[in-house]
Amino acid sequence: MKRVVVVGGAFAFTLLLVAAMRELAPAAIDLRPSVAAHLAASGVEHPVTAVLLNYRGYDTLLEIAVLLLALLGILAVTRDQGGGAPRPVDPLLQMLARIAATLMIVVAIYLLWAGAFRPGGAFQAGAVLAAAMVLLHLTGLLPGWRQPGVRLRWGLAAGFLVFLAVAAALLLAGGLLTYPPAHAGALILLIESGLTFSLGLILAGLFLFLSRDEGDAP
Amino acid sequence: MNLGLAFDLLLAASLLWSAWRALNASRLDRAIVLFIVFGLLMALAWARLSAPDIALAEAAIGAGLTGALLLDAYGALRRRDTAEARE
Amino acid sequence: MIDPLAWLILLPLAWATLAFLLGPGRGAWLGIGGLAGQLWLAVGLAQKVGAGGRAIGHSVGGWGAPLGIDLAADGLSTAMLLLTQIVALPLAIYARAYFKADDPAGLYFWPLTGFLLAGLNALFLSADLFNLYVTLELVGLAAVGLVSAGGGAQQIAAALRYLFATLIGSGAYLLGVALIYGAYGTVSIGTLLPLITAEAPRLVWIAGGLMVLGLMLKTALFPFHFWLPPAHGGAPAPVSALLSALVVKASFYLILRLWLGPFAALADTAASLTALLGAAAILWGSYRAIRVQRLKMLIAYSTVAQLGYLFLIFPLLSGAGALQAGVMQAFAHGLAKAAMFAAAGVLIKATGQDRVDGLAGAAERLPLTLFAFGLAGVTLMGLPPSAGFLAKWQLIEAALAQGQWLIVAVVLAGGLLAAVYVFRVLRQAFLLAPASRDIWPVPRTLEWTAFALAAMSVLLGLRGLELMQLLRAGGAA
Amino acid sequence: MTSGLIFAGAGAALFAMGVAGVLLIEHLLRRILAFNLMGSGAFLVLVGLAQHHDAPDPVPQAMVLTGIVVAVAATALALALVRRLHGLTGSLELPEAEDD
Repeated sequence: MKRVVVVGGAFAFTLLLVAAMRELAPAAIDLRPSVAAHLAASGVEHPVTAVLLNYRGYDTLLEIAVLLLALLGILAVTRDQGGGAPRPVDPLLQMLARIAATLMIVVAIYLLWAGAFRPGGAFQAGAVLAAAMVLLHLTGLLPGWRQPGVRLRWGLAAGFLVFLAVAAALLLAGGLLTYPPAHAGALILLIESGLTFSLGLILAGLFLFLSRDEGDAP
Repeated sequence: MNLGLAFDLLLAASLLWSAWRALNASRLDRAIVLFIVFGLLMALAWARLSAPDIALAEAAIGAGLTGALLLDAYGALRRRDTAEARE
Repeated sequence: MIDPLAWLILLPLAWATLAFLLGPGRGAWLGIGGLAGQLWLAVGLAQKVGAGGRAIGHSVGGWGAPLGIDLAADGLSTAMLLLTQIVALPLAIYARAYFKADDPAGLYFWPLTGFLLAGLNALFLSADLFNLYVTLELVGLAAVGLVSAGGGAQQIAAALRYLFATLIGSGAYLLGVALIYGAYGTVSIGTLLPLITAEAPRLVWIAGGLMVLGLMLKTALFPFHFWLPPAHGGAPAPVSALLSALVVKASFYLILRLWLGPFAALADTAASLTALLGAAAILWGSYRAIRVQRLKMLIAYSTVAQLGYLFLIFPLLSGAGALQAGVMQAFAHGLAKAAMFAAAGVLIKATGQDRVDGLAGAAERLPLTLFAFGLAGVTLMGLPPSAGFLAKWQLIEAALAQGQWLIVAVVLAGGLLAAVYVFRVLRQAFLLAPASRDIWPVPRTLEWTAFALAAMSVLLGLRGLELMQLLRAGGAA
Repeated sequence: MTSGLIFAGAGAALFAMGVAGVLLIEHLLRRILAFNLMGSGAFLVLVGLAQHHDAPDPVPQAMVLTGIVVAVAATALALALVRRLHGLTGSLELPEAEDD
């Protein structure tokens, strides 16, 4: 009975929504001209990056907070059961993994650099970095993480701290995340570099900390 | 109707189909693989919507990382279940 | 020059991150110090907004909406910010004494709480629908993390139920935001205000419905309350207090903000239904609170009931006094419920169990805590001179002015039902203890902070005028 | 009809499918899958509907990038909870709520 109601409701909702979408007139406001008009002052040439780190950089600041928070939640929920110990893996596979990881780090740096003027940026670069770490973990070259020590904690938080420090400094100088156009490019690159590094660690951490809770059921 | 729109319709249909299959697959591992396929199709859809940034992020994070997390969880849970069954 | 708006967001983010860097279980003093700073900022902001009589804004990035994101503090936001810091500071002092050094539930309490408060402050200040989505997720995930930390199976299950409810809620909200952007090309509340009229396309009505429904789910309005009692009743006492006092108020605030702001032209259609759900929440929540066995479950169901009052104001908003009544109720319930959960934490620590019928003898050994519980109860029942009295009085007055007799009846009935469940606890606690009963000593800090919160919930009734004054700022009233 | 509108419509269907999945499916890992479908649906609507008449708009694209990261954060937290629950109870479904 519940099933019929929910599935029927989902169908009806979809039809209603699609019908309403079809009758929609063009939007009253078009942000594309203003995105383009201020691009020169934004410090980057790629419009999406300009929105992400300048026009709506505040969203991104909070988003990194969400990501760090999810990691904290995982640390608070999982128990360190000593899981995630590396399993024996074929040495040939390990060698391939080493090569692949090196290539991935190069790709990550390229993506970070490219983000200023074409698709790419800190998120994609961080994800590739994380993937490299997960690959090393799966081939037994990087043990699962147990308790985050001081150095790892700093690594995880560094990107967010840099972002926060820049935000606070700019706030003292005038307005929250209001970049002076002359330095916007450099400051955004600084933030993005920090984010790439920490996002790599955090995204990998989502994976590596989860596997520490892998002991026997108590 | 031009070729581009026909491709879009086909892609949208495959998106819905893979999503539906991912929810209804009888085996969990197959459901997760279908979900990863869905993520890759999403990346294609983003490319069709002229959003290459999202396509990259979707492939890396949406399909890649989320898929890896799900597969890892599936593997861990199954290992624990078989370990318990042996005891 | 210190801009209170932006610092109210950056300060908790900073101390949360530093607390994480210090390591598991550390950061209590950092958090308390940070919260003291936040309270100072919020009071300063309230004075500024109250004196100026209009909203204060801040354009993040210097771009201004709709290209950038605007922060705005009018009377309503400022009042919510004030409530948040006033409740959170005593609870932080309470939490420091509550969590023992190696308690797994407390290992990440400080950074999670810091992010939670940053999310709340950011939510109350944001004037951008998409940015509000990010703040909702920040608040929701922090709350789930706090509920689940170090818990057993029941607590983890409660956290998962909460997580799925909050994710569906924010998902519906996000789809609404997407539709709004499609229809108007902007998500800035200020820019949308003149654009959305009663002749808006059908899609905008769907968007409004999705956003408000999603937020009702997050506020645990009856019949979406199913996730709240296990989550609030199962978490450690300081967490329950934060969640019941503040987190559910955040999504309520957002409904109110949308209702009075961009969706004002669409809102009338749903007002009566919303009030009906509120009335059902009051009756059902009170009934369950009278029946349940465990003390914290009782308090959690009382939250379900007290949230109902907040939704009674919606059909009355066109007249005078309704908004004031709603905000006063948010304050009264926030302070009283924080006090009640804090007192319950003391009782549970002292008696080593959490059943209402196991409380016999508690009054004799913990008079201050029982007094705090009773004072908080006075506020929930709505007896003078408490803030709860003021809230219910204003609500009744507004309802009478508009001839809404049903609302008057529900408010009066709710007060009586609250008396039943409050006295149920007090009566048990005043029974003589059985001879075998052990009562363990409890840090005095816990008792005093619970008492301070309860006393504030009563005394606020005497300062109500100033709060009303503040609400008039920025045209929110 | 435009590409934007096609994918916005698909997004609406995905969202509805995801919500129905979260409501109906007991198995927690599958429920997490359903939640992700729901999020993807909302993202498609955001970008697709914004360009239902013409060229791409970078603002919703940036919003979706933010949304994808938030979704993976929520997914990871949900998985941590599910794995912990499985460790404690050996089950992948929620136990009956303790209601008193």
